[in-house]
Amino acid sequence: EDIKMGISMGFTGPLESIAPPIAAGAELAMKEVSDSGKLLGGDTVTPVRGDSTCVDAAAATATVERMVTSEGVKGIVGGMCSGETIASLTNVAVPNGVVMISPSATSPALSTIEDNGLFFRTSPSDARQGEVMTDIIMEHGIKSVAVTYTNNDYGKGLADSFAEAFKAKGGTVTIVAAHEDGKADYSAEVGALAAAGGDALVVAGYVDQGGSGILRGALDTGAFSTFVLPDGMVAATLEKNFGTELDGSFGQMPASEGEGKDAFIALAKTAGFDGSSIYSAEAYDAAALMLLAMQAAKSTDPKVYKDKIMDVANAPGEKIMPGELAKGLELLAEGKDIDYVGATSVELIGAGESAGTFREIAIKDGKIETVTYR
Amino acid sequence: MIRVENLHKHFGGFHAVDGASLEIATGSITGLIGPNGAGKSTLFNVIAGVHKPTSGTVTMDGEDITGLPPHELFHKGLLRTFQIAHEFPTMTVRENLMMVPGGQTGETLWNAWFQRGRIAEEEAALLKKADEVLDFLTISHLKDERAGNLSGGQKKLLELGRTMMVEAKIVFLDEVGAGVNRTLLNTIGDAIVRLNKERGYTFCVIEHDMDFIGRLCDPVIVMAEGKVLAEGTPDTIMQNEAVIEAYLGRGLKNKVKTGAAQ
Amino acid sequence: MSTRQPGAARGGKLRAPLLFAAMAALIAIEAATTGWNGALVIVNMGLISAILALGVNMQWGYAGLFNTGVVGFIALGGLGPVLVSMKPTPGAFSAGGWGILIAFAIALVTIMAAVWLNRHLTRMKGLAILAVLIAGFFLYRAVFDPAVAAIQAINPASAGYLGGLGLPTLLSWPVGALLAAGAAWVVGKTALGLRSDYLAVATLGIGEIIVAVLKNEEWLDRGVLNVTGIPRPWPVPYEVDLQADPGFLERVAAFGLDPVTTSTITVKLLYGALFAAVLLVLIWALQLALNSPWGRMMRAIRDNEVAAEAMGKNVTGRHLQIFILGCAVIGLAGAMMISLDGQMTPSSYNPLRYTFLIWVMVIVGGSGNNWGSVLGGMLIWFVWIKAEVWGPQIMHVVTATLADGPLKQHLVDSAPHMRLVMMGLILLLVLRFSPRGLLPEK
Amino acid sequence: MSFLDASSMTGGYGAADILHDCTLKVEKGQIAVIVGPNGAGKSTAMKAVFGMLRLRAGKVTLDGEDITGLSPQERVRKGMGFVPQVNNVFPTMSVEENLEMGAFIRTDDFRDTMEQVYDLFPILREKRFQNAGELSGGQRQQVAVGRALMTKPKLLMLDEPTAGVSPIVMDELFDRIIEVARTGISILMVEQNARQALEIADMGYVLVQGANRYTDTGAALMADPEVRRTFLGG
Amino acid sequence: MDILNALVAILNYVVVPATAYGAQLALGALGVTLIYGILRFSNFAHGDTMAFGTAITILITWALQAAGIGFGPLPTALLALPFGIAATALLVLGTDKIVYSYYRKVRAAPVVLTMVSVGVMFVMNGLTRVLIGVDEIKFADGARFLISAQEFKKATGLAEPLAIRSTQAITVVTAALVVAALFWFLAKTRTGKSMRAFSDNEDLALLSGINPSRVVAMTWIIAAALATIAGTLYGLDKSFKAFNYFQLLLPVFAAAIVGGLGNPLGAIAGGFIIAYSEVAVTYAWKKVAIYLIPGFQSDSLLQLLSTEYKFAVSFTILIIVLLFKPTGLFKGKSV
Ligand SMILES: Nc1ncnc2c1ncn2[C@@H]1O[C@H](COP(=O)(O)OP(=O)(O)OP(=O)(O)O)[C@@H](O)[C@H]1O
Ligand SMILES: Nc1ncnc2c1ncn2[C@@H]1O[C@H](COP(=O)(O)OP(=O)(O)OP(=O)(O)O)[C@@H](O)[C@H]1O
Ligand SMILES: CC(C)C[C@H](N)C(=O)O
Ligand SMILES: [Mg+2]
Ligand SMILES: [Mg+2]
Repeated sequence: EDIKMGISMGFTGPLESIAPPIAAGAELAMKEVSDSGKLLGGDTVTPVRGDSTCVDAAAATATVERMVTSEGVKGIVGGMCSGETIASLTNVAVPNGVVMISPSATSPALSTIEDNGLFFRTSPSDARQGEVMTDIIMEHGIKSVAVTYTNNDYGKGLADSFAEAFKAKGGTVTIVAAHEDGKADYSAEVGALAAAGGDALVVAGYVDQGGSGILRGALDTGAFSTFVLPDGMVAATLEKNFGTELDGSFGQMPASEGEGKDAFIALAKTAGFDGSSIYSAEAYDAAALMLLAMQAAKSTDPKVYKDKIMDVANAPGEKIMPGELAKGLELLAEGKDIDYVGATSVELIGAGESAGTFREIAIKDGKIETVTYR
Repeated sequence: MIRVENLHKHFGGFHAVDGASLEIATGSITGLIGPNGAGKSTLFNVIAGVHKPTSGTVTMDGEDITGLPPHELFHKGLLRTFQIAHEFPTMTVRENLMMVPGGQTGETLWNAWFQRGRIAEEEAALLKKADEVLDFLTISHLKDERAGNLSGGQKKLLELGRTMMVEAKIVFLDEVGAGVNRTLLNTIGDAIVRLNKERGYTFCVIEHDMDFIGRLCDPVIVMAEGKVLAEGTPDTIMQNEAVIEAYLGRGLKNKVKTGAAQ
Repeated sequence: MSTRQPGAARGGKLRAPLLFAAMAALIAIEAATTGWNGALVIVNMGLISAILALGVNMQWGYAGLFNTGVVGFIALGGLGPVLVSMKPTPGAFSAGGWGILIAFAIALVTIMAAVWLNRHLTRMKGLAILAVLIAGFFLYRAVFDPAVAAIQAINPASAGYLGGLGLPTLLSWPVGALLAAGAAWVVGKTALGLRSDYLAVATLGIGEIIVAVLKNEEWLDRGVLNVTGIPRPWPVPYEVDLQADPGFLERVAAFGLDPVTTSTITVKLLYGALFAAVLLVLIWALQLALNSPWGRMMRAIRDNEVAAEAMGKNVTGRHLQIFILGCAVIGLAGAMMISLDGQMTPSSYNPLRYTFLIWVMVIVGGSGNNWGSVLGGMLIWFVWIKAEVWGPQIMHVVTATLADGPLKQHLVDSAPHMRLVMMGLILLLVLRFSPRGLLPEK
Repeated sequence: MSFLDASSMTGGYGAADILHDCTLKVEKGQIAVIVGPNGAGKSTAMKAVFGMLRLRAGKVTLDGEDITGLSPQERVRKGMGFVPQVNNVFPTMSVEENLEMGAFIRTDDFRDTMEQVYDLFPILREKRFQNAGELSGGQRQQVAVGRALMTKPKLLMLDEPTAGVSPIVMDELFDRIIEVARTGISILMVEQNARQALEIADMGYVLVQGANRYTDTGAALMADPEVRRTFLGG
Repeated sequence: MDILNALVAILNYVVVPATAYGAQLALGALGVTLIYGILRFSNFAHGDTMAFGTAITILITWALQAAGIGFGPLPTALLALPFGIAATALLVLGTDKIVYSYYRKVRAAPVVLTMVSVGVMFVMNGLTRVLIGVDEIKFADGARFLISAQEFKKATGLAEPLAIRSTQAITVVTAALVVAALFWFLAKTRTGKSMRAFSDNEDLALLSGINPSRVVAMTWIIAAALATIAGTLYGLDKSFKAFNYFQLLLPVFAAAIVGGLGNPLGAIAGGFIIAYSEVAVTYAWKKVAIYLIPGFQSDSLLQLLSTEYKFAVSFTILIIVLLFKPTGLFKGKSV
């Protein structure tokens, strides 16, 4: 049998530049499984890409509807942005009983959504990251920060949860200012942030969107010299575009201890894409989880295998790394338990979202260096 | 009926109307002449509410109408035509006429939905009226033509036709004759006289055709450089040296054409 | 000079029925190839698009008003279901509701005071007005900000806003229309004096302002955090409820159908029926209006405002009327859209999708023609959705002949962008072969 | 052969023909005047001569050369100048720029010609820096004629040049037209001020419903009581 | 009281960035206004024309860099600019031939042309992305700063920094030159006047012997040059990202309109109005107040409106301007 799997990402639209590596991550896992020939006795997996546009709920719904009803996909890696994810989940996936695993939708609202057990995500809710970031900043001895966020549910959620946590620990937030992505100019935001002042600037944005514009402006005008960079800001482009200018800045991202991630990055490299790109690893894991769950449930029916996802993701069982999906499939076929670790040290908690280990990073000599994991 | 007092209209630094005072008596056919750029059309536009005056007042039957919007003036019985024809180009000639009467039942949405019987009756009457007007103007063969496709003169006729669709108190005609065939213009002149006599319309007519003015108008007001230069019967005006100097001229210098080919 | 009308007469009387039949055929092909679910999703949104296009056509086609703030009025209409059909957030109103109302009262009084000063002062007018405005602004912020903070503090992850009234969703549609109409009144009073492209950019700005407000006023609609779980209108059930309903399962089994598919199709059909009903009522009303003296008057105004004004038509008043009505229709569609999506995501309101695409529908359909707008709405929406599939397919066909290599790889990777190319090409083709639209105004 | 010979023109804007076998001729240095009721097709005939209308039949020659297939611009370069009845100025350009545009195809120094135009229409000199769109109706008409004179054409075509101009300017204009003709330029014009126009015309054409009804010298037409009554207003 | 520091703060965060941004918008608006003025429609594809021109310029810049050719302290992209302009001119001329010319022939209403330009926008949009991808690209080289923040602080000993990027300076200078050239061209040259004549009254232009296809071609070439210059300068100063150029369209149109469509001076004024209103109205005056008023202490940022509304603010200002000047500051055209 040929199993079709949907990949719903915003290939066009405001986040079009980060979509391809995410999709590539998912496809990498599918190809690996398919090539192994071990899924349910030799099933192949064919990815079906769909453009969710990231911002247009109606278009995303139509896309996912097409995947489900006409292509007959057995599961979907997606959506990419929280809003669009919620729309396609409630309007298509739940009514049709199809599993969706989002690698990147991080809105806290998704934690409590009514999903009939069909929705999972391999990224943590933004509620967690705020706390982690607070700790890291405090440890740097910084007590006063300015915050800017990308004006969407991700940025807003993260900024809010951070500001709350930071104040609770006795810090001062001088300003929380939104910025819109993809705008022509960020002088106004930089001006306001500079006027508010602070020892560091927290940029809860996207590195190839407004976030970079803010960094650029703040650096050039000399407004700030230390930056705190959460997940959306940490990517290879940062090194490329800013180099040593950011030395002394630091941040964190949902990511796990090296081994799995490194393995994934190496795999990605041979497959020809940048595995360190944001949410690419999460997408690999999302696809892997679904396929492994099918094996565990011995069924490609989403309504059946959805119950196995938590099982394969969490302990007990043998640990499975990226590139070892074949081994995982074999073990499952033998009826053994596995604990999928994957590229992001997957550990699903609550209603099926990543618990969220975070990698603390610092920028030294123009390079992003891992400080520790927490 | 219409009284204009010390009216000024400035465009930037230019005084198009510069302190004109005049009166149009009820029941008259008043002619308004003057050199190009004297401010005649501008005066019309101010009276008809298209332009706000810089200063001065306009009264109609004693009521101050300065600066009232054109549509309100229309409902007070003040109608006008435009020097450069202002037809409704995508509508048919007939529709151009039928849209004119005010207060049609079907002009409110509610009635358009729920008073269709009454609308049908009114429309039939309007249609008849429009066809009469078109007949009179000798363009009934064009009733279903798009007004934008009319010839220059036909547009001027349509312009005039619109004022004939309703009962008016006073009609301002801005060069209806320009571009209209002289034989037809005579007929139009007759009609103006008839409307004036039979229905008591007052007219104020801008025209450069002195035959037409002479035949129709009394009194004639002459404007120059934004002011009233002279006023009087056509005969006195045509003898007036100042008017001849500024406006009428003394005829062709080259009375006889002696072309190279002759 | 001459206004040529190419292609206007082509097809004659049969043109409209033929084109609608072709549209139906497209849908049927879609259904045959991808299933009824997919086709119905397109139809439902297509119906809403048709209503949106009707609203824009009223303004542009009837009166020549170039409104490019469509996105704002759609968004405002979408606020209807949020305010009407969501459950109220417990404690939110008592925490800050009054504060917000008082703040609005302050704003109103300030504006009225400024207007009064404007009318009655002669000396120092500017200064006095400025002083009043600034004082009013700070007073407003002083009352407004704490009230908002209080509301947003209530369970921010899932509430943090006032919530709605908990009333039936169907009621929210007219409310959405009213909200849009109210805003249109304010906009119309101020901006309708502007002509053509100047009005266009002014309304473009107003659209952006409305969306900015909806994005950032969390107490109202959770801003970028989105409102989800907006109830469906009567009589549309939830699929999961149907799938759990023994009566339904029995009936489905009797026909030998698959319960999941049947339930999803049922829901979509019900939505479709609701939307179609609204559309039909609108079309009826609009066609009657257009062919009445009212419509004639509107066309006259569109053709030549100066002359219409001289012929006793109150151009300003009529412009305001049609602007408000058009916006109300747009708002209605906006509300319907939200109750179809089940969620309000203010950041998704971008002008490309919600203003210009609608304009494309109107122009492609044929401006001034209501049926044209319906056709344009359905067709362009169909294309917008299908371009997502066709675009990459074309790229694959193109690249099939190429040898493997970096170029091919690059092109294959770029396949999604063909969606836009495809959309553009289709738009250009349609406009090329009927430059006055598929169903031109007579 | 006549300098301009437009013979048997048949054609119109859409399906129906406006012109039916209409013939117009002008000799070198002569003035030909077209009169007729409104909608007779006078302007249409002018446009046809100028190549702005596709003819189904007929042919236009200028100075013996067949120009039937040429575009309006090409005809301008062959020495034809045209003042349309409506929309005959550049409204947002100044009076002077309007005149300059008239001289667009000229490569020589056109300042004298411009001075001549200003002498002919003194009001234009006064308003030379004002936009033509802000002029009074009659002033615009003067700009329009001035623009055509700037071309220094061999054949000057005027569609109702005197519509809306004051008597004194009309006289000036006719005078000037005579002078122009004396320099060897041929003139074809449509006029509703037909009596004055026919007075100076060498040749008159009465068009009715797109066809030639009467063709004769200007004086002869003026003398024909039937023509006077039906077309010249008595 | 510390007037110098306050002044520098305003310069650094308001005046310098707003001036540079204003010049960028103005350059874009010039193109829009030109097309509107001559060809009489709002060209929605202008943003994507800018993107396309910039993409080509970037590709050539890379080639030049690979060949080791530089431009001293100036960005190499300026060397590549003429090629970018040429390629873009070819593209828009081709587009005109295939697409727009037909609608001129049938005398379609301006709004139809506008919608056609939306179609062109979609196509160009996709083309640019296929050509160069969707990623953010930085291609500025040469000297980055005229005055850098650190150097300024060191040199003056002030607490407040002042930075001026060389790209900012280049943009402002270019904008000034381009607008002067365009103004001169349209007002004084024969070709320029014939373009205006064509826009005023196409038929009469024909009767005056003006060659319409030449006018149209000229217009597109100039528009392509303007678009490429604007896009490249913007990309040099910020960075290149196909999507951003679409977003740029909105403020660019606003600038063209507020200045008065069809008027080059208006485009410049409009650009600065939009830029200054965006930056200044949402500026937090707290720091300035602290410098100016001794002992000033406040929790408030002294910000009129938060930055979320910066776009709304600039549009509000636009609407207010239009209410008093319905066809823009410089009496623009309206079709
Ligand atoms: N909008 C305007 N801006 C500037 N000047 C104007 C404007 N409108 C009219 N004028 C000037 O005002 C003067 C009077 O114009 P008006 O149209 O009233 O003349 P008129 O007496 O009707 O002439 P005509 O007989 O030629 O129609 C003219 O010199 C004209 O140039
Ligand atoms: N663009 C057009 N499209 C269709 N029909 C037209 C068009 N222009 C003119 N016509 C028709 O052609 C006929 C002749 O028009 P034309 O303009 O040649 O008349 P004319 O003799 O110049 O009249 P006038 O003295 O009124 O200017 C008229 O009946 C008119 O309705
Ligand atoms: C792709 C991601 C940046 C999306 C983001 N985390 C969201 O929830 O919307
Ligand atoms: Mg006049
Ligand atoms: Mg004519």
